Amino acid sequence: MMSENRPNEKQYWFDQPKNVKLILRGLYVTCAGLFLADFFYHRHVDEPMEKIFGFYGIYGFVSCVILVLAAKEMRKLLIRKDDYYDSAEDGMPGGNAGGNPGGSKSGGDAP
Amino acid sequence: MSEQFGLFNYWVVITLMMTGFYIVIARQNLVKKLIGLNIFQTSVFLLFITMGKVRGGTAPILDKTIEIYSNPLPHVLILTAIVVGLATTALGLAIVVRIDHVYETIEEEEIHDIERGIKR
Amino acid sequence: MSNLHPALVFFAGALLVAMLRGRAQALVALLVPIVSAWSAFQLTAGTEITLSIFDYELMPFRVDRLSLLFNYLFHIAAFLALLFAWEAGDRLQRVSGLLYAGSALLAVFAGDLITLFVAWELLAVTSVFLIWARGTERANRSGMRYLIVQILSGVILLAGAILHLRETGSLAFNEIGIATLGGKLILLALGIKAAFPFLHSWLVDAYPEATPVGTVFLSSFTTKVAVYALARGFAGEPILVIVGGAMAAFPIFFAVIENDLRRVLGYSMINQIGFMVVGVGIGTDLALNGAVAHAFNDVLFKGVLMMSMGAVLYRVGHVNGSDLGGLYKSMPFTTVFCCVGAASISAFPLFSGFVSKSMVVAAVLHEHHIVVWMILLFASAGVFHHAGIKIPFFAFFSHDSGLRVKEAPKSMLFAMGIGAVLCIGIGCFPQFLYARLPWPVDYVPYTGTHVLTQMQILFFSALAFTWLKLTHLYPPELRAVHLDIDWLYRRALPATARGVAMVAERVRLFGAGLALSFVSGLQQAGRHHLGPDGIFGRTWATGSIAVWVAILLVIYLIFEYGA
Amino acid sequence: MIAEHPVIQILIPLLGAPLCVLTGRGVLAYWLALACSLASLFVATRLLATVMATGPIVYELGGWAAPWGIEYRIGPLNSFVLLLVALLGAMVMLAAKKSVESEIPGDRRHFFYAAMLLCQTGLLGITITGDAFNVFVFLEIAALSSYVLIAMGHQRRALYASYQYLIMGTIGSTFILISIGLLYQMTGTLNMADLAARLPAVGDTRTVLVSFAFFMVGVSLKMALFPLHMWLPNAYTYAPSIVSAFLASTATKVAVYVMIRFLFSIYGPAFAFDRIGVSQILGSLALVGIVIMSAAAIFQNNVKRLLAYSSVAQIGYIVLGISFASENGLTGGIVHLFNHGLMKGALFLVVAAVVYRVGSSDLNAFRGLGRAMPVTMFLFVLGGLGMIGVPLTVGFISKWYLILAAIETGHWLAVALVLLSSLLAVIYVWRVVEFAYFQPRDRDSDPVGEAPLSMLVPTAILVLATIVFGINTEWTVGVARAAAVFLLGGHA
Repeated sequence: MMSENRPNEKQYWFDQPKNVKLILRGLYVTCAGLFLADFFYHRHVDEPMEKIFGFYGIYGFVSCVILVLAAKEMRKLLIRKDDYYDSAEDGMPGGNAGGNPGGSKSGGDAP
Repeated sequence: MSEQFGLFNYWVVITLMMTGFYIVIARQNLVKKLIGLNIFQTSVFLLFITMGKVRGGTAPILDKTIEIYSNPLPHVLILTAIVVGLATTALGLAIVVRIDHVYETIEEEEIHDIERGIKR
Repeated sequence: MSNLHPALVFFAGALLVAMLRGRAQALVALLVPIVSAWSAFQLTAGTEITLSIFDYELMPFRVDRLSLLFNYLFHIAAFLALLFAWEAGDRLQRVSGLLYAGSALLAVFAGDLITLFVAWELLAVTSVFLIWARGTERANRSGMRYLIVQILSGVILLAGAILHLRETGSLAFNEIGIATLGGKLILLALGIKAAFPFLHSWLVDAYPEATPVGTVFLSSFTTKVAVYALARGFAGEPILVIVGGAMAAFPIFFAVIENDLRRVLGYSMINQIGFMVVGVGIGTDLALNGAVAHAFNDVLFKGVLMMSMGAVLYRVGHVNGSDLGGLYKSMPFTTVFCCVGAASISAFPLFSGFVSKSMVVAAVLHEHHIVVWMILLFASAGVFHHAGIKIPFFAFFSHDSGLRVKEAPKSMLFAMGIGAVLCIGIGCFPQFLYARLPWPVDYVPYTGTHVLTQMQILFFSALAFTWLKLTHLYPPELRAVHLDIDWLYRRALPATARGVAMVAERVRLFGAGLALSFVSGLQQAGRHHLGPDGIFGRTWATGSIAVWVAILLVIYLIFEYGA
Repeated sequence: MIAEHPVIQILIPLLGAPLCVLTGRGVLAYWLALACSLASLFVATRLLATVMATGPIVYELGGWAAPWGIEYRIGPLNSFVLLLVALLGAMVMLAAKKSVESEIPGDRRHFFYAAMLLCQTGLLGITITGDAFNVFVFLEIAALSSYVLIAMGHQRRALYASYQYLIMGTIGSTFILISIGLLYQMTGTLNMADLAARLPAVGDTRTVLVSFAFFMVGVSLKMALFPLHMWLPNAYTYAPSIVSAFLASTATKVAVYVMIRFLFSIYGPAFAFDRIGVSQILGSLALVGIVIMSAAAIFQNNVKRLLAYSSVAQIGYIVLGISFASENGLTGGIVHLFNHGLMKGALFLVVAAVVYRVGSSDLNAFRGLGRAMPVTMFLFVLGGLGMIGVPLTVGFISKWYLILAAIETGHWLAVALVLLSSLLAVIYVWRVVEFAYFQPRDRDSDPVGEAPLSMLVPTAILVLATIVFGINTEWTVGVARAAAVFLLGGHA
């Protein structure tokens, strides 16, 4: 943490680990509360699958985990270096193909 | 006889036309190309003159004894065309002289080579 | 009661702004939307102005409830963007921003396809300068790609319009439908501007490359004009439900791994448009109202988010998630506004996204499109994940990057603040928005079930994020680009084009050689034409041109005798 | 007085030319040429107004009645083209003074202006005459003077370009002469109206077919229709800038006019389109030309050359419109003939201004000019938008009618290719814009100022015209439609 290198600097609220823990605890409690709310509140239901106990909570959690894990796998396939396109687009006809040696950094590439 | 003569003229026209055109295509020398062009144009002059000729006709002079005479109009027209051809040739040759002056050659291929050498 | 076309006010204003400099320029630019609004908010539905040019009756100005809603929206958006530009803008951006907003107004008041087409092309031509104004090499290239795609969209629209005219005999811009070829082409043109899947890459390519001000403008108009046009021309086309579902779902995968936070917002914009497209596709009053209401809200909350990222870009110089963090310490107000925008886009109750997105979801459920409904739920969770949590978290919280910058300029804070207040205002008092929706509204957003289920989804998404983060399963932000569909034209197409050009050159040489060898073969001459440094590679020699003359003559003769 | 206007139209530049030579080296030649051009423009305007108000004008030269004498016959089509030639002649001449002073040596300037006037004479003459052989004569006057003008370019390649043009131009006009000769052989007349009346009787003879083939090839060469365009890029690139501007905007257009005139009012649509089906050849050459030449324009590194290739592509549009032989197609073709003249004139004048200031028309010379010559470059951008066919410019109007005609006749490929080529136009216009606005000027190059007012004003007038006629199409489209209806009706 950079803030440790700056002893003179003002301490901010999130710099204290206990505050972060507080936030996290708040989140856990709220989630539990919302999950259990299905006991007490009778939801209006349109689809049979909505009847499942805690459906929305489970769906939200599971879909997010799947989303992130899938995206992580996808990244392995799609990731390229930061300058991938910059290096590729030289010598485009619309840009500066031939005869214009001075324009080495011209744009105007045409798909 | 005269019929064959007429046909003969058209054959000459076609031969001249092809010859002229071929020279324009095949010769590298700019003056030769112009000469080819000239031959090509001459063939057209001949075409016009031939079509103006009426069998058995004489020159179109206003004289009571003459009944059949050739159509004078194509001949007159072709005078204009000859003048145009002359102007073209003169201008073309003038340009070739200047080309010779700046490129020191009148071979088309060499001009291309020179330009390519400068361009690269 | 007024008949003044607001677009004209914007165009005139742009002209005036172009002549001013300094503070006066910024002030006049800011006054333009206000002055325009003064007359434009008095417009009443039913006003129509027709004009006859081109042998056709055109209707360049047609006011109804649908166009009025977008009229209000675009005035607000233009005002916020110009306020945001008070400090960071320059003449080029203000002028093109005004022209751009004017073009959008021209589009929503267009009563015929030709006027729509003109506005369509103007939108493209005026907005590209907002990208080029960035002045970087990447922005220049990206802007050019953007321009080509946008103009292509216009060209397709024109083709579609002409076909539509042929097929229906009318140029009026009303219900179009996809039954005819003209309708299909028009839908394709709208699809490009609305960033349909596979047609979307211009958006995530160009928006992050624009200036801080530019992106705020860009995110407000082009896509919303497209949504407007879809709602007018293609309401109830079933295909749109599927397209919209795909749009809502696929971008969130990219958003999770993307590093450039403005590009993340670009993906989330496609995701939000997905909801609107689904709404348009369902086509019931509730769904259409939801779609346009969501478009309205999206401009506001996406504007706030784009402005907050713009402010970070303005102060820090980049918006890479990998290199930000801890900015809440130095930019507290921006942080708060960003969080309001994030809460709105995530559709927290009491924030604007909730009152419009739930309309679309309810309409989907009402029509029993179960699969689409599940996709939308998934997308709702996902959008909270990447836009609601990721944006504020990586920019303002996360680990401290050590960046200590100044808080955003006051003008930017005001713009964000007004946007944030509107988000909360609409979220708490949706009736003000509902009263202006084009179709009759009979919808209550705040029922116990809605609030509870939405809270469950959102909090469990947050729980998932926390869990993944704590267990280090969450993918780190990396300085990298990720391939998207634009790879096709940025990498594959150029490579192919180079290949084709090479082949074409060979073919050309071969063809020319063939023609001449034909001639020389006949006459045993012209050998030197075929020599080692043959004449074909160079510019055409006189002889070769003459050969073409002969060839063409022969073609004509053969053709005539054949005829 | 109005009765004599047709001949005055020709006489003004024709007599002005020798006078220019006589004035010698001073600046007088310029003012004389300018006065002639403006007077010529005035007459052309009057002629068009008269034709639109009271119908075609027939003028018998020297009082000899047609078909024996030569007759000038002015209908909606050729009065429109006359106006284009006279307008561009005047605008180019307005801009010419400074540019010519920097590009042509002092001892040749009066010859230059004489040649410019002769070239105008030729082009106006081709347009105004109603006699087929007279067309050939004026064609040669215009051609010979333009060979001279091109050869005056200050680079030595101008000589070679001029030579090549001379050879090809002569072949082209000789082909046309052959065709006219063969027509005369079959009909015994040279008057166009008379020819049209007599041809149907002999339409099936081999002679007429051959004459048609020779005519089409000859005129295609003259108007640089792909693939007979190869003489054009060099000619326009190396000619003096003012000459490029004048020739690019008028010479090929007049050749297109000749084609329209022969196709519709001599051979007649029934023969040319129904009997022979020339649409197929013309249409396919036009389409291939549009796409390939637009693509070729992208790869050029000299702006004049880029514009030259774009001209060849644009000729394709005009010819495409004609090949539909429908009212909308012909209207589109004719209106584009006029519109493209305006746009290309304006763009080449911008290049002339750049050459005047920077000394080169290379793309590299355009670096940073967006800042250095803001007005000039802005005019280029506006003109370029017209080339692309952006709405509110004339380019859009022409394309609209072309696409409409293509759809009417079911030529889907044509629709697609025309739209595609608009995108190609975006790219080639963009290349110039990119260099002008996004590339810095070389640091060691001399500072450059805005173009002189004398060049800016005529350019601005032309650009303004492209926008005015892009918004208010009533006049241009009205005249073009009148001409199209007239031609399709088989009238002169």
